[in-house]
Amino acid sequence: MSGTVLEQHVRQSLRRARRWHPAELAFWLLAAASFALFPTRFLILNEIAILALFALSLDLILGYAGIVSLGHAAFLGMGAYSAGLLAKYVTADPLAGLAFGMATSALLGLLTSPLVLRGTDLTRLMITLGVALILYEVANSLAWLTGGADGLQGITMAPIFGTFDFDIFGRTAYLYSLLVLFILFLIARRIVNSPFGLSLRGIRDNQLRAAASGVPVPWRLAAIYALSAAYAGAAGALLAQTTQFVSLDVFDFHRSADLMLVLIIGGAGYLYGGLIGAIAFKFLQDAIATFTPQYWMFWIGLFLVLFVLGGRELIHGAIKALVARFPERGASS
Amino acid sequence: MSAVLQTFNLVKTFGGITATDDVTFSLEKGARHALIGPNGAGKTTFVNLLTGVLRPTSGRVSLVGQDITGLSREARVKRGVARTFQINQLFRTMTPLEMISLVTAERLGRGMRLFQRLDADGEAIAETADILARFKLEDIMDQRIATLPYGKQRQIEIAAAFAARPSVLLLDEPAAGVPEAERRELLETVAALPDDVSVLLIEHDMDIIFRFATRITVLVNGRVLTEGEPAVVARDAAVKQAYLGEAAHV
Amino acid sequence: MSELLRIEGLSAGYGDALVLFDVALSLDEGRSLALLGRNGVGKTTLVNTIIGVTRRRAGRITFADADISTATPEQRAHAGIGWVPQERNIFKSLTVVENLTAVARPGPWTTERVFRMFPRLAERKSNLGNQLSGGEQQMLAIGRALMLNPRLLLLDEPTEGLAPIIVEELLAALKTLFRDEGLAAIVIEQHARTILELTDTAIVLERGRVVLADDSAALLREPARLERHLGLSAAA
Amino acid sequence: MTFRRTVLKGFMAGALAVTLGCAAQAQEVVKVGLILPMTGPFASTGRQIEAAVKLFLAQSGATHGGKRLEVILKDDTGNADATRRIAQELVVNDKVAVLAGFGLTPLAMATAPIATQAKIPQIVMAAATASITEASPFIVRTSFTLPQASEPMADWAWSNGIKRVFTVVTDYGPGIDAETSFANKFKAAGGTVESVRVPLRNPDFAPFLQRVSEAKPDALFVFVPSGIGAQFMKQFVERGLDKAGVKLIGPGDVVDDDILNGMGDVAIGAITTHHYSAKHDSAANQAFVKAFEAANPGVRPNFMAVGGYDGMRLIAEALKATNGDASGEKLIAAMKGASWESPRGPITIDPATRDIIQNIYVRRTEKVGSDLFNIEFATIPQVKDPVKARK
Amino acid sequence: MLTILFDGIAYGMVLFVLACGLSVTMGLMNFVNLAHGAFAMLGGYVTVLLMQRLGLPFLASLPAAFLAAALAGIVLERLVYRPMYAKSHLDQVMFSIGLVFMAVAGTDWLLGSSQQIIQLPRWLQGRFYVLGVGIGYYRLFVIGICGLLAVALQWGFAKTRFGSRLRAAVDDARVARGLGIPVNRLFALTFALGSGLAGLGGALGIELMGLDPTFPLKFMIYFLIVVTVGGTSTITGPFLAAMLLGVADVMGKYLVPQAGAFIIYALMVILLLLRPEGLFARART
Repeated sequence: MSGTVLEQHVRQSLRRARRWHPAELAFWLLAAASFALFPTRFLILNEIAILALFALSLDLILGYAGIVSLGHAAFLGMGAYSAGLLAKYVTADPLAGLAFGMATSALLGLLTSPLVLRGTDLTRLMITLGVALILYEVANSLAWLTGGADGLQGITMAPIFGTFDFDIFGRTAYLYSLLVLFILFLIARRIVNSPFGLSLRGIRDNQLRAAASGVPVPWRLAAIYALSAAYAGAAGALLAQTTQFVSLDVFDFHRSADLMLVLIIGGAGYLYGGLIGAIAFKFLQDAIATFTPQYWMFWIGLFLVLFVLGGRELIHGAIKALVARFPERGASS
Repeated sequence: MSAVLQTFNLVKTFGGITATDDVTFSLEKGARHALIGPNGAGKTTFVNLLTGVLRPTSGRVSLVGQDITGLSREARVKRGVARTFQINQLFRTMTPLEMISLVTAERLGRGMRLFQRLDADGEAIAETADILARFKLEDIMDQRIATLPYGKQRQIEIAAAFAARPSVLLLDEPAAGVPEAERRELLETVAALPDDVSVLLIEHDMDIIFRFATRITVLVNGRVLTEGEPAVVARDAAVKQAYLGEAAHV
Repeated sequence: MSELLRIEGLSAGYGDALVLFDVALSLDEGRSLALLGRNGVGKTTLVNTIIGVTRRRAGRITFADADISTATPEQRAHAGIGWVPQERNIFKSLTVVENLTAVARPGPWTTERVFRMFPRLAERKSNLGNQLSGGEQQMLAIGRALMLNPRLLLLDEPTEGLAPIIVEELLAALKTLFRDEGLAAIVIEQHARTILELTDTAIVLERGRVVLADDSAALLREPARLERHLGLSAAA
Repeated sequence: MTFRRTVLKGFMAGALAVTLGCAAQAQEVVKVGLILPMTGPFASTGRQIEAAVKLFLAQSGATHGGKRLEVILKDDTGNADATRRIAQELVVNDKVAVLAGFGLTPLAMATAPIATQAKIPQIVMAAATASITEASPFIVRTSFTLPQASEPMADWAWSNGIKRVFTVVTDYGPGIDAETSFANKFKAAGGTVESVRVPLRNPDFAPFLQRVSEAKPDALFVFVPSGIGAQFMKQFVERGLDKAGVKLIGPGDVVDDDILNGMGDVAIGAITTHHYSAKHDSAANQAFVKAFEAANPGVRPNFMAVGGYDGMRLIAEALKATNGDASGEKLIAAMKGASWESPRGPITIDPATRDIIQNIYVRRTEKVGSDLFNIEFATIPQVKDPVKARK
Repeated sequence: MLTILFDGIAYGMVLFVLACGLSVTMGLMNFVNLAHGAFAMLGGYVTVLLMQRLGLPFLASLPAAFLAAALAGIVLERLVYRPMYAKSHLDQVMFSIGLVFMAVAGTDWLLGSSQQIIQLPRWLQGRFYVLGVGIGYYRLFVIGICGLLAVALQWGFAKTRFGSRLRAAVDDARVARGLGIPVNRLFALTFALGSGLAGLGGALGIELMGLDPTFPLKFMIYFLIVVTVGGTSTITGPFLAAMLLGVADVMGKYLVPQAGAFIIYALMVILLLLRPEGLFARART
């Protein structure tokens, strides 16, 4: 192979890696179509979109940089309270709230990133968990600001762009969340396919080699941790704005634990895992809770156990098979 | 010839044990220099001191006359000290193309570009293609590294170090664990490294040492026992003794 | 004399890396074998494969007429293989006595007998494993393996990094074990000549293959053969 | 008992599924969305209310004002976000005419905007923070408010020679309500009050009780959510506070009928002010308790149950009054001023505040036969929520 | 003040008995078992049922709690835990959370969701005073039992052959196996013992921590704190960590009630930052 021919091949190969797979297009078309297909399910769809964004945020650090966290709710909560408080006391504009929630969470992520750069996975799990629990207690004790255990009441949101009002059917809410999810997904997709994203995967695969290749590991990890925090903050802001209510629950342990389940169900490290996991988890939970409102936890638990014991291959195999159904487009594109 | 990488009176102690004991060493430009010694002689510690994994207890490391003793691992890589590992340290879920692209992108300072498209960076692509061709990885560039044969993985290990465009390349037992069938190709790779790269070879395999090395340093108990041309060192009585253990006096 | 250990067509390594290729050897009851070769040729891998802590890819290991190729390390130890690992790996939170009793199996070797063999250990009975000097650790590692009352002893570089006086003490002990006790053993040693004087036979590994196998005495008589494989000259 | 209860539950779930199935065709059905914490730490609240709601429907039939009432039960696990989402879904998808349940204050508060937006009555059957009914003009309460139950305690305490009181309350809306209303009233009367608040999620009362023990007050005023009262009582006695002469007073939550019997003798002697006791001496109550225990063997109805029972009755009565017109404004109008003899005594829905007006009883926990009961010995008739009454 | 210290010690003691099994299994097999609390809950419920349904005295039900949980430990270890050892920590976390969920919902289904209450024998009720320090009989009893257990465990771990084999396996499982120590069997036994102790702790803790189906979730974090802060290679580490946690928690609530649970979480984060391997861990090999 002559040099220029090889360069062409390299270029094509790199392009192929970031090119849109038909299954991806189908996924988003379906997401858009859900808007028309399930007009009575906007509320749960909205929750799914928010959970998906939250899971996407965890995927950025777990799937792409190998940082485990059992306290990601810290950033969700930070975003939710920031957006909620901004709406209550400063401006009811949703986009301002979204930006503010992302900014405060990113800042928190940056500040706490030194805590997660050391130690084993286990200490990391405990430290992230501890940070989230501390924030829970802080939010609880700042009752004059946050409403404490009663939750932050009295948030009313202005219409988006001054035109689209949040309605009781959740139509605007879902559209808003879905759009934010899609845009942030596009950005994430771009980032993980950039040199920066590649260096993160390198760190995840092998820190020793990454450092030996000139990658400043701690800085990169801090950067992605803050970015991931911003994404979680966005999810929190969406949650606060579309439900117009924030409770301490956003900091709670089960948020982080559920999130982990979601990502594990969908599979980490390819961006769609969190989205698929969110859909599966919410519908599963909703379905089980409908037929047994008191004991849904048992079935979720059983599902988890079976999933880890061998069901994972089945589910991920099914996803792969589904994706493989779509014809691969020619190399010309 | 001039020295590229030098150490001056390098000492490293762990607790009461002196792993590197007053080592003054010099790697000439374009050298093929072998570092040998029995188990526990302190070769690994020495390499870790050169690459910045460890900080010396005392002494200095310098690269083309500049002191790099206090620099981090990444900073040394940027200055031109790259290494391979005795046990493969690869990005196993990536393809060779991705792994080389990563190193190239870092070298070109693209690492913090969040929105750059990899396939839009002509300079990086040209360099990546060059490395792939040089290490004969074109045909397998799109396969997952973890699925490749061990010999190929070894080759990628060297290619990845080389992709950082080092002036000094430390090869730690490049052929270790490679089956006979894939060995020849690997050795050809080592032979084909360009002359302007200075190579420090940590090896036990005498075949490889005699084939490549123009100079040998023998490390025993953290100290330099002797240094010289291969043929001379091979005849050295003290070295023989260190390796074969005749009498018990030093 | 009957055959105690037989290895045929053995290939093994760690993870993806393959270190041993098609190794064969045989050892009779009561005989000792020196395992020689330069650094990184697979000596330790061979010993570790015999005890069962590496990844075996092919081949058969027969010990005392039983195929132990797929047996767990515990089963091999119980079958009568005593292992002195390369890094000694003394259990650091156990005292000297505990290191011995924790692995003890019934037989003539007892703590008292180990202490008779290594009086230094007796003085440090209640010290923790990580408070011992290198030489003491090595003695303890050997004593610990003996407490299993093995039929075969695997010694991985027993003299590495030790002061000459300790080395002499250890070699004397090994000599007693091999010659007087008639314990079968495989010894890895970098200092070929020292160990050849103690062992009956020897094999030399190079790049994971057996390249030389002969009586120890014969090798001692012909240093050039040894040097070709072990010294600093090109092999090919 | 549990197995039978489980079977019953299974049956109910089946019935629920059937009713859901035929919901589409029934024009004459009025749906009530019942949102309760059925799992999690406040599950007992949900179970009591659910049982009482079912009891009411079983007793008085499902048809009122020509419409058939149909209950859709949902579990919000005590999580406000879930409550709100479920409420919204019930309104949008299931087209419920009434929302009911709400085990905790945050859950009720989170749902208030939905009720307002959808113009649907929200019947609060449990949550007891005073301000809830102000969150939406569509909220009606059939439980009680903590100031309503706590202020009478201040009067009783002061007139029974108690001068210094230490308050221990759970640190959330109802607890703070109880603390402030009691403390203000008691201080106004001339007493002194010291206060400490216990976090909602708290495994051990020892440190808080120790402070009380050192302060040596005349009485300890306590509010903890129903359910953890037993633990509190035991530790109160274990710490020897009873022997030190500290009287235990408070609203009735701590000696909840549901768990009172399990507390053992430690509970004896506690003086509480509350709106309901399973031992309330009236024919209506005896019938209620008997029917409840028959349907739920081994479970004694508590004040949550009576809130649920009356809440369901309120819906039925309103529907009757509107002749089956289930529009929200009409129903709310019909509910205002509704009044009847409840198992707890006479009650009225205050037309001005939509909060409940009821008798508050002073009770002492005593042993009757082998069982513990709260025996009422004084009545403060027709108490309005004092917070709103002052406005 | 001293009374509070005493209370904190009792609380810490129970935490230790509850968590020590988790710490040993974590150290030995590097297995993160978040479902440990489920065994504690089992012990608690066994006690409650025996006392309420069969009228057994409190003391007699304690060994039963231990045995039931230990038995459950053996069975579950054999049936479902074995395949998990080789999996990643994350998988283990997911798996054991699944088990917790099942235990929580299953218990709720069988026995209802309410707080369980037991009647202590009369001689364990109340308190006495020594130099003005109020000492509860039950807490004293708990300290006595748990103290004895701690001493017995320390003795068993430090002085018996079982203990030395166990320590050897924790130190270096590979070499231990190569020297004939049956690591898997040791682990199964330890797992059973740890589960049994959790069951006993659950029984003893009914009075101090309460018992309802959410118990394993509520206290999971506490157990993990004890184990991560105390390290996994000794008995004394988790013991001191549990005492520290118990005392800090109780004292914190006493001295600054408004800070609530904040103190222990902050303490945990700080300790883990200072000593990522655990407060009392030895240097890694």
